[in-house]
Amino acid sequence: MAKKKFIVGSFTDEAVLFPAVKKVRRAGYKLHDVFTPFPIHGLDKEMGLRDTSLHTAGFIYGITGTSTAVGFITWALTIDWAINFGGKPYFALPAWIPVTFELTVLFAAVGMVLTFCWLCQLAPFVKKDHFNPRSTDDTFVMALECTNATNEAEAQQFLQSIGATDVKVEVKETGWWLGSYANDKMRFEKN
Amino acid sequence: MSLLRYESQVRAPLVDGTKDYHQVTEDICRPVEAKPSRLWWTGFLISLGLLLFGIVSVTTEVIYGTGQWNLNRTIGWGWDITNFVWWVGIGHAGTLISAILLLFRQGWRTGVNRAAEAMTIFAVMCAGQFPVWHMGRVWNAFFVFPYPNSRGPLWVNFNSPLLWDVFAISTYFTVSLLFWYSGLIPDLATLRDRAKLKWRKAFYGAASFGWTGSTKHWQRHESLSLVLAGLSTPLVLSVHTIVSFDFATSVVPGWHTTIFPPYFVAGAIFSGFAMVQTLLVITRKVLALEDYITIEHIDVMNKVIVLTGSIVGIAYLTELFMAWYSAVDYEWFAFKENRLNLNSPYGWSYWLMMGCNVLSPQIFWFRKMRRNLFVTFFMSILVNIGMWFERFVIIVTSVYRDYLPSAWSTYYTPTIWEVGFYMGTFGLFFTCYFLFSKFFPVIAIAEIKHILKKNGENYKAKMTKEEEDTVTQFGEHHLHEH
Amino acid sequence: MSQKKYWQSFGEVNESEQFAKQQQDEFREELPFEGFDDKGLLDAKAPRRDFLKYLGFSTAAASLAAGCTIPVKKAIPFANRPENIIPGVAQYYATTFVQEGDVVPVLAKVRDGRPIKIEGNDRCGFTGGGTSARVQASVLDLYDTHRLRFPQQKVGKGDQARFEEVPTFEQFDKLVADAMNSASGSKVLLTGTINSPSTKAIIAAYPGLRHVQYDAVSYSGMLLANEASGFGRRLPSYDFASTKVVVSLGADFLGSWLSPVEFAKGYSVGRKIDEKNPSMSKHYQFEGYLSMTGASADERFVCRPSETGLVALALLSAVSGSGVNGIKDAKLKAGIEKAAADLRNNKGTSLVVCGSNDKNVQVVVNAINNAIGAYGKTIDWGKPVNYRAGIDSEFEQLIVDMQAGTVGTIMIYGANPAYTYHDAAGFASAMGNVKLSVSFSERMDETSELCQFAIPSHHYLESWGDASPKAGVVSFIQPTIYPLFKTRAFQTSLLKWSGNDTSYEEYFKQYWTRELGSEASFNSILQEGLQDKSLPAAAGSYSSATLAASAQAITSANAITGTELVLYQKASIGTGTGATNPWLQELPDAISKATWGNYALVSMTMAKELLGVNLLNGTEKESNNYEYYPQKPVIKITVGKQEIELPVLIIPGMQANTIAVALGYGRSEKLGRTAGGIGKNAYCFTTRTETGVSYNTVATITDAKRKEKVAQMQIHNTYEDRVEVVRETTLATLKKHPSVIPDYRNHLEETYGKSQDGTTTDFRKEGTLYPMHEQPGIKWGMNVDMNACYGCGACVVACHAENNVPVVGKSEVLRYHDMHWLRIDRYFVSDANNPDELKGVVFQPMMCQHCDNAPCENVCPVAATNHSAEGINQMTYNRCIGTRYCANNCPFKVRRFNWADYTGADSFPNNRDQQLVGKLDPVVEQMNDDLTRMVLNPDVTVRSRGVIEKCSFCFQRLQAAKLEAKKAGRPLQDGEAKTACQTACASNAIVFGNVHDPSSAITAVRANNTNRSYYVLEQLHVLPNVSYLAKVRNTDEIIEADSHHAAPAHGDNKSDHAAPAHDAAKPEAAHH
Amino acid sequence: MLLGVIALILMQVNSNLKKLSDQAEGVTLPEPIPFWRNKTNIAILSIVFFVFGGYMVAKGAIGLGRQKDYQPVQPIYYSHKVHAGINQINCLYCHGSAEQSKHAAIPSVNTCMNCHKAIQAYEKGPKLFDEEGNEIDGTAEIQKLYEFAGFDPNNPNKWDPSMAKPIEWIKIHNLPDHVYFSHAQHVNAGKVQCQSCHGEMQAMDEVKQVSDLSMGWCINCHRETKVQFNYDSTKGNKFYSIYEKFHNDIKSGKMDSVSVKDIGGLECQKCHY
Repeated sequence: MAKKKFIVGSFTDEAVLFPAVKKVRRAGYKLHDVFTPFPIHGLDKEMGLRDTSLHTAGFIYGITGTSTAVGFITWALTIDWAINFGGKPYFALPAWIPVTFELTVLFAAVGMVLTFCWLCQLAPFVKKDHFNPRSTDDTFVMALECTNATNEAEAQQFLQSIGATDVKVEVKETGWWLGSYANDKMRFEKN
Repeated sequence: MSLLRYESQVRAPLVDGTKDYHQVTEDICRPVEAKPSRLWWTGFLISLGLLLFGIVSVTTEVIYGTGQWNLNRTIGWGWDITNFVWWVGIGHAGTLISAILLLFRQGWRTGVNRAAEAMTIFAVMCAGQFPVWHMGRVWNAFFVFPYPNSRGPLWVNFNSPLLWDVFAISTYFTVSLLFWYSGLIPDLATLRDRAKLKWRKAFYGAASFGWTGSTKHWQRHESLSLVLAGLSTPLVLSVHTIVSFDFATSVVPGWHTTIFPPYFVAGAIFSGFAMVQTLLVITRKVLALEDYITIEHIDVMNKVIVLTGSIVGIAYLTELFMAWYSAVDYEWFAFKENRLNLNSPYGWSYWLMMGCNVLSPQIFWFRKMRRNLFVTFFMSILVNIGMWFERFVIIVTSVYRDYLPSAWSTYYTPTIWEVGFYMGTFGLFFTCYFLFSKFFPVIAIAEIKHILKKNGENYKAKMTKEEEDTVTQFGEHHLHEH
Repeated sequence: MSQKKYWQSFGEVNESEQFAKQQQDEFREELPFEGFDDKGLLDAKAPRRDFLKYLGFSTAAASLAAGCTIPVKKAIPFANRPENIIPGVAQYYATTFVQEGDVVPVLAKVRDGRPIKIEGNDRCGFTGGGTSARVQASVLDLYDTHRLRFPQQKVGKGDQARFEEVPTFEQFDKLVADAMNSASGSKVLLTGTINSPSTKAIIAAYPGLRHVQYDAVSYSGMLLANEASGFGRRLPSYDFASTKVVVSLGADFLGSWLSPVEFAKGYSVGRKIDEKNPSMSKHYQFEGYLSMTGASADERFVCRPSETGLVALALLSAVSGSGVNGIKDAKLKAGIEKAAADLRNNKGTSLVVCGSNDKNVQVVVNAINNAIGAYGKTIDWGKPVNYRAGIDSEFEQLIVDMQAGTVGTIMIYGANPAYTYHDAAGFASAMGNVKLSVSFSERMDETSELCQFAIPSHHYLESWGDASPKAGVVSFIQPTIYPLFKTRAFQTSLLKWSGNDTSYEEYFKQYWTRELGSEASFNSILQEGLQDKSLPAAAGSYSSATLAASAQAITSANAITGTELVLYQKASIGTGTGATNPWLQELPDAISKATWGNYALVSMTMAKELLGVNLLNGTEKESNNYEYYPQKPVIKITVGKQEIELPVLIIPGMQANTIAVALGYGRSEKLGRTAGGIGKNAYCFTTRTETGVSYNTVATITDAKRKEKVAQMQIHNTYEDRVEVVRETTLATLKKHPSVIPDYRNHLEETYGKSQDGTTTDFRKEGTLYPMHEQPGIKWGMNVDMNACYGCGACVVACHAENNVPVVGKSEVLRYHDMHWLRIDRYFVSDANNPDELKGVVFQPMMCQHCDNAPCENVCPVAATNHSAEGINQMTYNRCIGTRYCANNCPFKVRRFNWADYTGADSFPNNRDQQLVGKLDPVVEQMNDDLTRMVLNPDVTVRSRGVIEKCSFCFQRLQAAKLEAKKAGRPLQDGEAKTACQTACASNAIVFGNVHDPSSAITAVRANNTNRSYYVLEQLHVLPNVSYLAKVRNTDEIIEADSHHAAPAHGDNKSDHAAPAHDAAKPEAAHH
Repeated sequence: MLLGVIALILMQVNSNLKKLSDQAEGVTLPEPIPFWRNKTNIAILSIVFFVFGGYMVAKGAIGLGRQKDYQPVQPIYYSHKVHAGINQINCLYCHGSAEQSKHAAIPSVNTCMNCHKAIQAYEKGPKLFDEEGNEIDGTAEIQKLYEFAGFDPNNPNKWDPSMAKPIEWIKIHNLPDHVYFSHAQHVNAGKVQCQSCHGEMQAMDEVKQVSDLSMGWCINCHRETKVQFNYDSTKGNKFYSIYEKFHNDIKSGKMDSVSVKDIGGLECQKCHY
């Protein structure tokens, strides 16, 4: 995997973060990502990320579940092996509603979660780097990707100017890979 | 929409004390990172003991047969299915709190949803034990799955409510687990990043799926949570509806009742909230989380209890009325003679149920009572006893005297293994809960941080002022939320 | 284990001693077994897969779990296949059930060499192919693990005494011969009633042998009375079929009196109703306790058992037109008057029977029968019966002689006085004075224990023999299996010991060839089973010589005011012969519905006064406490020095001061795990009166202040006015309002069965949202005539035998874990104001109703139960996972769950040893013995633990019948496919067949009985395939339709049978 | 499977292209990882292994208790090929009860002896071989039969059939105890050929189980097989004359034939009771 160089700045308050993001984008830096300890509404918009279509995927999965259920049950109980249960007709649609519904939900939920994990590339034993371990505690971490055009020192300066503390340049691998956090040195120290 | 989101300024803060984000992390992670207390060990070992008792009970039952229970040819279901329905009912509060309250934007849910969801999962695990082990030939339990087989293939009976149960319970369990765990991932990442010990790093590293807190991930996470909540809402209603179909679609007088679905769902919420109360009153004390699970939370949940308790009460009266009004002799007999009649063998259980479920929660009309921890705790136990008896009344008092008087059954009392199985599920439940409270944050850290500014005490005054200024603006601002 | 050893020695015996005979014996052939590795026949651990399905369907799973290898199965064919035996095809042999003088001609179904089922022989005129519970169960006796397996001799004295095997019959014969020679004094053969002509000939030919016949329950009073009335010391044939009015004075002729199968068959003729002209026989019963026969009576009056003579006298005088004398009780008096009037009006078609053993009473009864012209009409002296021959005084004389030491040798067959005699201790001590005592008993019964030698006789299914139940009738016994044990026919022993070396088999053939004139006629009887010569009816020569003296003796007896005890026999256990049979022990009594043990039946009045259990007018709580717990109060019964403690069952219809206890229980532990220690022996309460042994006596009753569990299969006694479940009415009502039932059914049609356009009605089709399923071929249906069901339980035992229904033992019955596929529900119909005032009893055989819209099918998650196109509710055991949902959802509660491993068919080994909960009775082990399992029907799967089972309409029989028709390439004929319960029933209460066949009996019975035909819980629209015919009591009472019922549907009278106060439901429960 | 391989190839191509482009962009690259340590590959392999393993386990579990191709060594090398094939002895001569009974019983020794009293040596037929290819001496096998029968070929008249001992054949076609199977129903009423289930017996030396005897196998046959329906008065089994509906449907052309499933051949209780 490729290694890339990043300029990383930390923020302590989301109130500072919002305008900072706006400024970074306006300044034309390549905003790699912002890591936050909790979801901050509107940040994705500020960062210019497009809306996720996860819910659309969920809908498709749900429909798949519905049709799988209805199709399978119909086939199994009317075509493949029709059995007379208590005088009910072979095609006893009302009785199949519960299973159909459950399978709809199941397909949608499982499909969405798997899609979510796939999109975010999350899985057990996956190890990723997010520059500052405190970003899962109380720090909002902004990482700018250095391109050929980036002046590192200037960028660091810029970040500090928009409220970032603890600005560093780091070289990281991108992408995801399997690994264990256990072998890292102390990841979190209160400073 | 904006009305739903309107946060009253008179409402007390949902997080007490002046906290900042880091303090929140510290507070909630403390129990996980500290050595377990003696109280924890005691509770855990007792639970483990109960679990072992349960395992012995179930093993005995599997080896020697269902005759190890005192069920008989007339009372085919007794404690087993009573416990099943009871646990499933309890398993409703978690998802309800997470999903429905998320949709209704009830901020107070954040303090309790994690524990409630965990409780849901454990309760469903416990519930699932009963339909499995109550089978006469549990080693053939896989027959209930419509898998391709070499028997023709022979499929299953999709018309059977019990099969619906299989799908409902397994779906509910899966979805609840996914919902819970997807919410847990960011918090596990927090723990991972705070971990000092090697095994902790490894464990939380593996468990947190490599979560980074990237904005894109948060965006998808939010979307996922919202859709899962949307799916869970009908799901949670469907599960107990389907459980109630086990009875409602039958021909047994006392079971064959169309009111069962809503009645069961209300009862489930009722008992689920009571169980949440029981657990949280203890948890907040033991884990010193009074700032996060505040009296305000207790109060709100007690309101839900009095509401659902009254719904359940109306349901009881309705089915009673319908039994009479239907003019079906058998139906009316089931209600009048098997239940209402205090002199009948199980008459006492009906009135116990009435007392616990309908009368006793009325005490929560009083604010003072709602905010009294002791009363809350006592009432939550009482409600769960009552709800257990509701299921017992429905199941046993209906079947023991149904159509043919010749088949009426002798008095049914559980054997030690039936009690043991039930105790064992308590063991399972609390073992899981203790482990959960030890290894996972019992409060959703990220979500608390999310509402901290809105509902935390130190932000409250500011927000109130802001609100006064621009209520509408506030609303618009938050339109982009969620 | 000793058991094993003898199995192996069995083979050796065959080779040495009986080898010559093997050649001729069709049953001697080695049977085709799988997996018997060079051991004896019965040692094979897993015989033929197909024959003994006892390993159940999880054998493969178990062995796979154990070793993951498939066990090698062997297929061992016959070395020489007998010509007439096809493996897998059942053979039927005509033979005869003989026990204690009872005779029922039967067919034994033999599958692959083993008798597995008894059917009635329908060539027999007087039983009509009917059977009793005991006949049905007798096949299990063959495989009783506690049968004696070899000749044996007592060694040691006193407490040290024990029986040791005598290795060969030669040695045994020598031992006996030596002892006989050294024993001075007379030789006595003590038997039960012998009605075998050839045996009688052998006995007659035995030089110097004194033959004493002794009946466990004596009929000597009747024999002597008939003698006194000029008929000779005989018993006549009773013709219930042509009887229009029958009055029974305490005679339980449908359950235990004389020849119940024969009587039930005849009686049912008058009980079946032709709707075009409704009439039926009238049955009056006067008795002290509620007997099975009394339960079927139209009008029933209670009297003290000691009053029977007075009632008889009063009846006599009333019949003679002199009015009722000497009866104080107004109700009883009115009853006698009414009965007398009916008897008078039906001269020649009426009959009085009496169960008393008092000669004087029977003399009076004879006088009545003479007065009503019964002789030659309903009582036939042309065909006297040989069921009972014992005379009390003869046996008493024997004991006197034994005591005196004048009896040198006593040989005992079929009699067990050490158990059944009122002075058993006296008999035992007399036995001590006899030098040589030999028992021929099949089991180590109480009398055999006292003997020095025991040489077990064959079971009847292993023997040759004959029986002449009545004049002109001879029924042959032929073996259906080679003797399982080293047993010998007692006749062979007698022949041998009298110096005749012919075996009984030879003797028997010679005897009958001689008697019948040719071997061809011998063979033809063997083929048919019996010969029934029609003899002209005879009136006999009645003489009233002793009537006055008898009447005098009756009137001069002191009236009794205290509590009276009446001893009765259950249809299942009889005099105690059924006690060793697990099927019979588990067969609920018709009245009490209790199994496994005896108890005292007490009246509600007595229970209230003595025990403080108030079911008459007590609180509901009180009656629930009695009803819903198996623990019943125990009383101490004292008669003279004898006392026993028994739990009570409170039932209506008892004379207030009378209690009743069943005989036949409290057997010796040596008889095995089934009989030993179950119940208490009540024979000690039989007393010797001047005229004979009396089965009712004065007793002192005290509250023992403790409780004991009684294993009842039904606890609730009334049908709670649920007319949809039980339809019962009176003949007068049926005549006046014939359309009560059709009205209800029409109401359903009108209300729920209207078609869309409202022009036609069809409840079946329109009562549902769904279209009906097609049933293009056969559709099976059953009809049960409740008027012809007397609750005897023959069908229940037949069902056990046919369908491998497991026995669960008392501990499990107590937990309501019984497995009966077919049960007979019994409901008391009492007066609304006085629950003790019994108006009638309804017996309702209840089995799977095979509903076309079966609620059970719909709820099974794994499709283990579903519907066949032939209308059968199918249950697939190997698919069942045991959720019990179907059982819950069955409105008839006929589904049975295997709570424990009752059959040994389970995947888990050694799982019947649970100790803490649900400890199983040893009888379950016994039923799982390799020997006992030979009775299993190889065509029916043995169900494993954890699955549901239920009535299958004997599907294996239906399939077999269809296969026969297919093989012959013709349509199935009506009557070819019969269920086991149907064939067992002596009164033909059950009709079964193809309802799509317009000419079938089932179609006819439904079409011809529209006024009585109904389906249980028809309003549920579950569409059962079993219909019932309403129970009708022949009384004048008119039950008016009740105004409470909105619909004419509920046309039944509250006052008739509203819920009595002793039931959980108060009258308002019945308030519709 | 094929799709997976294609996907793998495409991924490989893609990653190579990416590598090239990265190199072109001058991005610093870490040490290349050998493919066996490539974690993506490991993950994919483990998924494949899991799926395949699961499939094999399921297949194995289904096969438990099944014994297709079972071909045990019998106490006597009895060749169906010689008897039924070359000598054309009818199946029912020996297995006569297949017509009458649920069992197609194995013939008793005296049935064998009917012929083998005369036929004392195996001479004319082709050479026989067992599974391992060893040649079988047919005459010696007949001799084994004589031992069971207690027959002395030198003294044939003194033979006492009653002294015969049964031969313990090893049962090949085993059905579970909960299945009721009747040969008479299939052979006699259904007119099913023996070979339909037992395979080409007349071509087999040692008998081998050719069908798996699973329920699915039974059911498929019941779905497809036609019953001996009496389509007109000359044909078929009159037993079916009561099926009025089918007769009408055939007349009206709604139905062209009646198969086992139409008369309830798929119903549980046809085989399980």
